[in-house]
Amino acid sequence: MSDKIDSLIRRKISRRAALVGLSAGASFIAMPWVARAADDTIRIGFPTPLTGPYAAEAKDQVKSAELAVKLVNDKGGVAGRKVELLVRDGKLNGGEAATRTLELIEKDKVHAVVGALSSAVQLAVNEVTRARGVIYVSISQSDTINEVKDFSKYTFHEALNPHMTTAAVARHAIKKGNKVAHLVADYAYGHEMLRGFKRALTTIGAESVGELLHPIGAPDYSTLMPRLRAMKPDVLCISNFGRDQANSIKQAADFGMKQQMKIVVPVLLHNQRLAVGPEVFEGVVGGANYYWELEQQLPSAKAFNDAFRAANGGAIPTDYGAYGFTGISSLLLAMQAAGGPDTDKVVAALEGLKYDVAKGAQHYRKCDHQSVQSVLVLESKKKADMKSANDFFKIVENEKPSEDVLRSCKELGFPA
Amino acid sequence: MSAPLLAVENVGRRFGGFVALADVTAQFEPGKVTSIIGPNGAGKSTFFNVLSGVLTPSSGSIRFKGMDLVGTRQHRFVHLGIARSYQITNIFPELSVHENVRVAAQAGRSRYNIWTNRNRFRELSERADAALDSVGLAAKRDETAKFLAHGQQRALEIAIALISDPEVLLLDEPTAGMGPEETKEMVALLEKLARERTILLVEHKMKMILGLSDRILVLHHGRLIADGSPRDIQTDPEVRRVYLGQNDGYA
Amino acid sequence: MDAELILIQLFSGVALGAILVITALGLSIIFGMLGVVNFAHGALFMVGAYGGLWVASLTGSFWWGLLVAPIMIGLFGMIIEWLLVRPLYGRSVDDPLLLTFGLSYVLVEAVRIVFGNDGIPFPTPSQLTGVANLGIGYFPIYRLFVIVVVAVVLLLLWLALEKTKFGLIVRAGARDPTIMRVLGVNISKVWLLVFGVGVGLAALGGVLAGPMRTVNPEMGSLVLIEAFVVTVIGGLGSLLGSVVAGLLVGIAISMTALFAPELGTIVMFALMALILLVRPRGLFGKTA
Amino acid sequence: MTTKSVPLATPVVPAKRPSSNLIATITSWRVLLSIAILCLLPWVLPSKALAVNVLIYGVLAMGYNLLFGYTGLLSFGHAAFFGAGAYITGIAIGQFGVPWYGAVLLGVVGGGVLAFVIGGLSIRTRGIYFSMVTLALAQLVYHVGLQASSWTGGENGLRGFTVAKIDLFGVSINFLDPVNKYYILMVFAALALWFVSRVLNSPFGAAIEAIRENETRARACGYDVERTKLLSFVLSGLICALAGTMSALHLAFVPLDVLHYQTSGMIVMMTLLGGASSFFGPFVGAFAFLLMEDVFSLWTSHWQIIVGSIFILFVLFLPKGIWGTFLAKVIR
Repeated sequence: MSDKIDSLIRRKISRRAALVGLSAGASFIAMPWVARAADDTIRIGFPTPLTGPYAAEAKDQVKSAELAVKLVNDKGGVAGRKVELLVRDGKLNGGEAATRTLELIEKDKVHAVVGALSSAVQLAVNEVTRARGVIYVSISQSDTINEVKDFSKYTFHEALNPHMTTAAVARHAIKKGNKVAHLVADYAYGHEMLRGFKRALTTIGAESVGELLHPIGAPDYSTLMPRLRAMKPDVLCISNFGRDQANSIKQAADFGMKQQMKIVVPVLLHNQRLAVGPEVFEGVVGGANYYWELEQQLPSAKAFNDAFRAANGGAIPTDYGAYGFTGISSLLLAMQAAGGPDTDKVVAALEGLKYDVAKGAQHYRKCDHQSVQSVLVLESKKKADMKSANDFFKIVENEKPSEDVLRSCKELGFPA
Repeated sequence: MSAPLLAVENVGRRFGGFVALADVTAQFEPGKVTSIIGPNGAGKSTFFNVLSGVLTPSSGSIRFKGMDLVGTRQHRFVHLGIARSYQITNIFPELSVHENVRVAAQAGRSRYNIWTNRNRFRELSERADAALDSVGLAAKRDETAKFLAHGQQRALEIAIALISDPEVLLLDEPTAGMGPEETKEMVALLEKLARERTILLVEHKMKMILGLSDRILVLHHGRLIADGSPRDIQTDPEVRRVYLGQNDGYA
Repeated sequence: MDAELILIQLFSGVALGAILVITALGLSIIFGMLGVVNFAHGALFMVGAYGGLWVASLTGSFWWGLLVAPIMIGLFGMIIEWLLVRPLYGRSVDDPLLLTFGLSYVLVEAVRIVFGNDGIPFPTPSQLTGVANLGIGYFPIYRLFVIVVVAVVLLLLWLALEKTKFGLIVRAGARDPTIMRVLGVNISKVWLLVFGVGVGLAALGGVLAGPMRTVNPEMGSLVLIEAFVVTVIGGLGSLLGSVVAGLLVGIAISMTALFAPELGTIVMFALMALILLVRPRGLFGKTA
Repeated sequence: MTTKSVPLATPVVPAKRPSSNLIATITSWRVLLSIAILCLLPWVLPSKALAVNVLIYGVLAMGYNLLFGYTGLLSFGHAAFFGAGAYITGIAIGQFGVPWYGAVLLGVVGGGVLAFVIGGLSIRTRGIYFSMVTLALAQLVYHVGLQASSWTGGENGLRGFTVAKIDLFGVSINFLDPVNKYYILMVFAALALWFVSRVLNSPFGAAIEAIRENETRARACGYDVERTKLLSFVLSGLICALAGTMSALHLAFVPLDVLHYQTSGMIVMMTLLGGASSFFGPFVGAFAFLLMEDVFSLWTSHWQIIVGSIFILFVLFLPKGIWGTFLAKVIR
């Protein structure tokens, strides 16, 4: 009897000991919120989803953004003032990101905000900065944010938008007379991409033979494949984002769809290609804001890549990562031109800015503050054709920047 | 003979294919103690559950003061005047002894008041104290109910049942699990209650039943096989055969 | 809409149902036998996929991954039971729920630290690549293979529960643990094993899902919900219920895809709400 | 819950009484005490936005706890009421030009109506089935939020209803100022605290506790258990909707995530962390949860492993939650 009790106690103790060991690391509580000294540092807030499904993209963005800040500080900062980047985790949740943005503005007294990695989060941040007259450079894709309803004179859109990418991709991947089927994520961003494709198809003279919507974040697309196949399309446009893109392309490939049709996406995502491998993505065509092999065409891309490689142990910058660089760089260039972080002066400087920091000439359109820039059309390479581990894509086309590829100011609701 | 307070007529209850209660007819007059006995599985608990609204009878009718109770929801039974206790102690374990009874008293008058402080209803509190006093728990008033001794918890349950001042009190084995001392106290309490109310009692302790009851019903396989005074029941050959024959130690 | 499309759609539903069944089984077993709401089920499913991938990359064979990873993670599940869940027996059901919720955070983040935030490619085993022509349409061979595996696992589970002494003990123990103690059965060993098997099944689901979906740290979060829905529709503690419910949900999703595929996720919840409103304990749940 | 067939002449545990007068005093002054603490909050927390979140999620968890801690019903669907409050407020202000106070009222009432519908449908199921029905119905609400995008903004979230100024009794207050915003929203929180405190002290408060303790007995005492539960569900929904309206006013934005089941999960976890079935518990839980996230996410992007470990340790060693454990210590 006493043996039993004894062993019971011993077991209890050992379990407890194991738990204490397990939790030793967790018990440490840090207090990182120290009062910020009122110095003349220029502070830029950078909310990005460091946790959640886009964490990999977010981390690339942070690396690129930090690089942009470092390059400026190495040259003595902006108007002699050091620049500091304050990275916050927005958790891919509009509420969280808005809260972090409020903290950045109210507590950290940032001079501008750059960031966000989803349409919803971007609009949330925009709502906060707009009400408080804070400069915001958005680096996430959306058509909605270009429209007059969400316009803020303090907000600038560094990222491409679905209208631009679908048009560019369609021009180079879809031919006149092609039959096109659509697989679309059922939310605003998905609908925007679908709308973009359909417009482009009309221009090209191709025919839409059907569209299927799927719930966002769906892990399984098997029940959609028979219907997509039954449409007998030449091209399948998959208008979704992130993991949905990887999952749906992978399952389309599993169902043997690629033998019958070409798969086209609005944005060909670097990290999703990384996540599922070359076999799955082989032959898929899609748009992009940046691809590292642009360095063969452009000196600014070469400079950006080299600086990035030096700072990150030889790694190459990714598509979404590049947004962090171009977004911060344009803002800092404008601040430089304005002679400091004064909001109105910086807004004026941004509106007049012409810059080429990584991907050729760019400028912000006057009416909606959309960055007019080149659009890349990429095709995913066969494994056999890859020259290096990072050699994912072939550049099919580098469309020159032009306001003509954007929706007109009038269509967006701006006074002519 | 006074008019029946509670009358059941041809009451039956089935669970799927199993007949737990079949065709029971009986009347209960006011102020009498009636015991319901029978071997395990005889249908006593089902009968009680039907009488207290926990179960709806599959057939037959139950009339209380002329009202048909079939289909009436369980919680209404207390308000009509039929209260019960359970075979397994059924109290509010984390509440204080006083609150156990007070909350039961409150069910009679204030169920959905979300605004007044409950302590304003002084009368409820006083009634609860009186009920505790009558079952001998006044001294334990502020203790958490789960810490009471078993016999005290059974007494508390009776206080809970009593607080609605029911005309009919259904007691399901009030002395279950009690030692001789506690049983004696409980019997004294029941004798006191029997003076004022109509009591239906399910019990196993035969000596106690014979001493307390005015009348005894015997159930077997869901059927009523005997109904009469304690003396009649003791001599009933049918009862002796099915029940006393397999005597397993009644006092 | 032609009959062929409806038939292939029905078949897709059954195939999807098989996947849902395998994801729900582990949750159902732990829930049914131990009364523990395992919120880490989805995370363990994900750990299973990574485990399978890891073993497969070490051995160079998917088959070793399929065999070894679930056992490995099942053993890990036993450690979890012994270290974390066991102290909670007899406490309120909220406690294991909260604990496993915390555990799921830890597991997901641990995988992120070890394997990174990006997904990892999990190639389909070369023997099972390609599509088969079923006469009514084309279907990936790998998915057909999954249906077979699910059927085999179900058969083995059924045999273990219905035809062995262990199964008898487990079923009796689920009903009344005190009886088992009275009979001198060491119930804690049984529970340890049941928990291990449940976690192993979650991991098996993960390995099987690997070649069909992208493998990433968040792949378990929706799986947890799906598994819950299937388990609850079937009725807690009913193996048969989980199987029927899994197929039912799969077919409901595939039939929805015929006219409104965007309702694919919500239809599962609508079905659950509907079934529980009509049968408050699920299809095969025991009545009180 | 019941002691079956064990004849016990003496109690197992010697009965003990909460002898501490401190607890009694705290209880009778609990509303004023909470308000006093809330007044200090923005000055001790790292940011005002975080302090406002403590208000919002504190009210949310408190409303939830009325159902969970006091009535004993584990709902996984309370995001629906939080979201309903937020959406209705935002839509009322942004699309109908309703003044902010009217919008708040509409939000609360709307959340209550939704709670009546969801509660009415789910209240008859029990245990984990109840949890799952509430989850399923809340998911349907999520779906409506996603699909009715012309009203709700869909996945992009509801925007365009920034309340920049609060006009009250002829005074115009700058609502964008974090301190002003905090204290205005604190008034809502104070009202909610007062309301919940009164409900808990009322006869109804006694009734729901009785139902949590022993549903069978409560019914046998004459309580209509279903109706009482439904009323508790609706009251809980009202408070959660109030939290939603506060969130809408605070962010001037309603993300679709407010309706997501993860929000429901977070409410449960906050409540359990602080300690269910105690008045202060949910507030303490919300405070601890948010502070943890805020602090750790600044410190490392792997903050979830720390938060997860803390949960595990809490369940193992402090199962009554922060406040519950504190209370137990004081009483002893």
